[in-house]
Amino acid sequence: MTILLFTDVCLVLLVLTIGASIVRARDAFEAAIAFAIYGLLLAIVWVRLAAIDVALTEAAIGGGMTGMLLLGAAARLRLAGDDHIRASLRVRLAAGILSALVAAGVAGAVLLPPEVIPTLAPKVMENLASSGLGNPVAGVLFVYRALDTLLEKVVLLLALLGVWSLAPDGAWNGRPAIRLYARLNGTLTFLAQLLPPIGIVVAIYMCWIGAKAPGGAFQGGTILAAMWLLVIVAGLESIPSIGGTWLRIMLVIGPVIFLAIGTAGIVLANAFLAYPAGYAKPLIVAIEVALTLSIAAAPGMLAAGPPQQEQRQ
Amino acid sequence: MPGVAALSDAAMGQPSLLVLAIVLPVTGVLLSIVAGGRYVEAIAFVVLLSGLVIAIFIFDGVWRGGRELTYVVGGWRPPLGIMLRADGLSALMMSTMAVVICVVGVFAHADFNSRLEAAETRSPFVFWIMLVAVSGAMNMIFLGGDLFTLYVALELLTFAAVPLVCLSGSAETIRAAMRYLLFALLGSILYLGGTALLYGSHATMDFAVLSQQAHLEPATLIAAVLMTIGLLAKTALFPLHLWLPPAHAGAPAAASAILSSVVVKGSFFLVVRLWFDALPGMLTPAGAQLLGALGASAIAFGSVVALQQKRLKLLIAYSTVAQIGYLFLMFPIAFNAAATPAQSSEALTGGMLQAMSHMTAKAAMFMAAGLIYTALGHDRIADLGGTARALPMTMLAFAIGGVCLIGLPPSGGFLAKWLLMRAAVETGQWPWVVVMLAGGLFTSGYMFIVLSRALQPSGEFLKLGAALPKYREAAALTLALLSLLLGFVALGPLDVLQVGSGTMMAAPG
Amino acid sequence: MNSVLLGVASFIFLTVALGLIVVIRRPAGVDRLMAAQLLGTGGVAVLLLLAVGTESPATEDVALILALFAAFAAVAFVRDTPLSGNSGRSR
Amino acid sequence: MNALPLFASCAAMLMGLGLYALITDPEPLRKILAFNLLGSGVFLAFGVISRRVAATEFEGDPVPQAMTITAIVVAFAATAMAVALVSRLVEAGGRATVASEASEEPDADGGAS
Amino acid sequence: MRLGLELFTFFSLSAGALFFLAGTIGLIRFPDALTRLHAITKVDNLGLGLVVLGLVTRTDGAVGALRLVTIWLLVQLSSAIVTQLVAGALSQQGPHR
Repeated sequence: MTILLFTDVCLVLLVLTIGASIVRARDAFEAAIAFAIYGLLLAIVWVRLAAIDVALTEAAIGGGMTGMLLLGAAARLRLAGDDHIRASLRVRLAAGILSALVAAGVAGAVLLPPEVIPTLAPKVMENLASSGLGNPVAGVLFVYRALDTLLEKVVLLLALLGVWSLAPDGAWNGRPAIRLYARLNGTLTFLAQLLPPIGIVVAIYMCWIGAKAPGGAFQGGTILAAMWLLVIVAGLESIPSIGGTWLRIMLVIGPVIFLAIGTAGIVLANAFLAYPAGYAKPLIVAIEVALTLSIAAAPGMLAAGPPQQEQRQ
Repeated sequence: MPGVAALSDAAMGQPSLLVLAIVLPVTGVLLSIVAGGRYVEAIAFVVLLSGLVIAIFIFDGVWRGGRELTYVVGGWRPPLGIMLRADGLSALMMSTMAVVICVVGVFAHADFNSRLEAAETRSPFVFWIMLVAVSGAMNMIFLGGDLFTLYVALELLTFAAVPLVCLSGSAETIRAAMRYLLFALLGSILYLGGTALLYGSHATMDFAVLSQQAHLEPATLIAAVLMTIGLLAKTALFPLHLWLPPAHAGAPAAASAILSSVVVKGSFFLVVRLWFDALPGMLTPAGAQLLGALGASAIAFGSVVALQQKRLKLLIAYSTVAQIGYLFLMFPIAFNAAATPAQSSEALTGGMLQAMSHMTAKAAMFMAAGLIYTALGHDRIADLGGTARALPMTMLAFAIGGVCLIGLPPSGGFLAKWLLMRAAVETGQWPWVVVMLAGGLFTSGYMFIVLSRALQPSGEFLKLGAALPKYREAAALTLALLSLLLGFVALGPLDVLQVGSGTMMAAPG
Repeated sequence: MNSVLLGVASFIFLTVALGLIVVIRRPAGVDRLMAAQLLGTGGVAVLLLLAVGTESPATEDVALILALFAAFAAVAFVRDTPLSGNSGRSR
Repeated sequence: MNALPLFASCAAMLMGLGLYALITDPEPLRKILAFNLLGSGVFLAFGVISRRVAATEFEGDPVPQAMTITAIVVAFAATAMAVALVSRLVEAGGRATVASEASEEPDADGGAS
Repeated sequence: MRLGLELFTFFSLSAGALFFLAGTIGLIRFPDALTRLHAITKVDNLGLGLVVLGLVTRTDGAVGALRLVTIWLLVQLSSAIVTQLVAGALSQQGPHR
């Protein structure tokens, strides 16, 4: 087991090195590639912290989607030309001191735990059986703290509206100007034909297993979103217009069903976001399925950007 | 439909009103996205009006019931679950916010009329949805009793507010929005960091549980400091105010009114909740003095810069920077070692009243400035001559708003400052009195500049670019009058603030 | 036997880490992309070994997602690499 | 054989690194990257706090894990919105810096402008 | 039989680890981008294949084994595509260091 400790030391050093290389990269594009690597590394860190649910989310969102988003933006920015200006020494010095203070404070607070470690884990486990779920993280997300999860979906939608709101006035209801793979060669097309079916299977698996083991709507939905983007980038499908009825319905279906079941809980289970006894698991699975669809649509559209005037194909 | 539900529920007098105050705006947002542009305004009006009704019922319940309303979400009590809580603070703030947002909605009708268009258009669609989202996020902030839920609510508020900043789409406003977003993100991530540390020490996110468990120890203190810095960045307290003036001055008038009056109060409210309710007695006098000193600097800086502004909207935005400073003067007064619980509570009351007065007055002033801009086609202060004659109602609204900001009786601003000053004098903290008086002088200064210009006769006949619908002027005037009349809440509803604020009295200082 | 698995996992991780640290210092974007690819393959191997070695089958799912997303950085990269004009990036 | 203090320091250092870059780097896109670094530090702090429970009978505390998942999704949404703003800023012409006038650069302690 | 399986696993994993080492050395030492690309995609994939082969004996039942092989195939696929795409991008970009 000491060998794992040694590996952990190396893992942490590597994370810090890559993190520093993001900050020190010469231009934003290199920094963005380094960030994609960083996201993958973090997934391994989360595995080492025994937080598999988070590792899955980090691998899909941090490594996959955010990396893609930032790479695209960095490339656009590079085309526009960017000159790296640096902050003055005074600013850097003050920022350094401030950051060091924050880091030291957080380190102090996390490194010196109370004698008795406070935790809600026993309470979560105690009550988990009544919901029929086997995955405690899903229990927290959909039973005890379902309000957070519901609101977070609305946050996602508002961010999407915020992105859309950056469209030029005439382009509302147009299609997002996602950058396509410009060269016509069969390689990417091949990938875009082969990978999505596998991805869909994996996504369904993630969504299905989420109730009893690590996984769930977030991870499944993000995989679907990535597959969708792949197909679009390869030019096999065109991206829907932001005014499309189906797209709008897809976007809200998850939160709507979540909200509907939650509101029904007021009548059926005496509290908002409570589930009637015995029906918790099927209801949560229904919510997860609907959320998977919405999550597939929202991050995909978020990554695609605001609609554009000329509809580039 | 939602309105009907609201009424029937309210009739039952259930605490499920608290849930409704959050569910309704969320439903509104979801429905608007599907229903599309033509219906968003109608949906927004239904939601905002029902929100007002709900807020009034909650206020009524808290005031007359004399105890806080609580709702356990999902039937899981804290620390495992989430509890919604409406005490005096939240009831009063919620009602004020609901009134302001409804009136601003009426005002915005002319700018963002969605029903006329055949197809969905960008700015009405975004504006109305974001307005509803702001009301939902603020309700969540007022009612939330859980630090992490409040983090999500803060993000909800940020993502609703940023698009409002750059609604016009010009490069300048997009830059302002970018800057705002970066500050807001920094703020929320620091807040989240503090939340993590607090969970690490206490395994709960609930205010009530925390207030019983937390005691002065390093991890809790570091957490609270991180959260406070984050919230201050979102509230734009000096020196973290840099994002505010361009963002608030560049937005459309209705959006400016919401951003300046309502949105900054969200994070401010959380600062109050954190130190008064979640971690009572943990703000050391030195820390409180620091917050007060930042507030005083904000008053000085904001006022001085406001005096130099050439454009009306920027002047109002810098005045917001200064007025935010006032909000933080209550901390040193309330958390003074010499303060009795009654005096602390008086300072808290003064501070919250200041927040409410600023909410109404600043919304009125931004709406008035927007009307002036619409009518004249510019908002250069130097060329305002003749405006008072051409737009008497608008200028009156602006002036009354200014009266409230200066703190002349009988305005809410007067009562707020009077309460704060009395508490300061009683606890022997003269410097804060001087700061408040000096701030009032500064405020009179920039109000005088604007009003004297507006009252001057113009050289030639003032040509109005557009005729102003009367209801828009009336909207601005309504909020201005409300800010003026807020001083009368001392006669009654103000003691609602005592409801549920018992925890903070446990150990002041 | 499990310690053998964990030992191999550590070894592979170290070689990958070594490669990453060297490659990340190189200026060309392509090299960074290769670092991503290296971590993709090596990371999957490490995660699979950890999954079996620590008897936590869910870790295999992380490897699965990593494998699924391994190609995405590359797709984004070739899509976004400005090819025409100056290729200053490669020096 | 406890590697937890290691990850705790890592979380703190990432927060420091991200905060430093967020304040000092003038390019908005790199500020966004820095924000993500800072965020990952905060998330890891959650992870360490969750993992501290391993001393007892549990693998980890699910509550911080669930909150981290929520926060990761929110951070992604924030990143997407910020990226869209930067791209629009570049399109709308002009340099992609956040400062409106070069002279008006904020002071050191001015935070993230 | 058991010992034989364990030995098989041991050698398979060791060989896999060595291939990873070889891939990394290639990535570090090879002079130009295209050959480096060779090193990491081909050699590392072989290494992963050997690791998977070694692990297959340790999983319970066919489903676990199938999952491992699927993951390996997935990495194979993406490696092949990445090689193609990057090589294409490089060749359009002209000679490299």
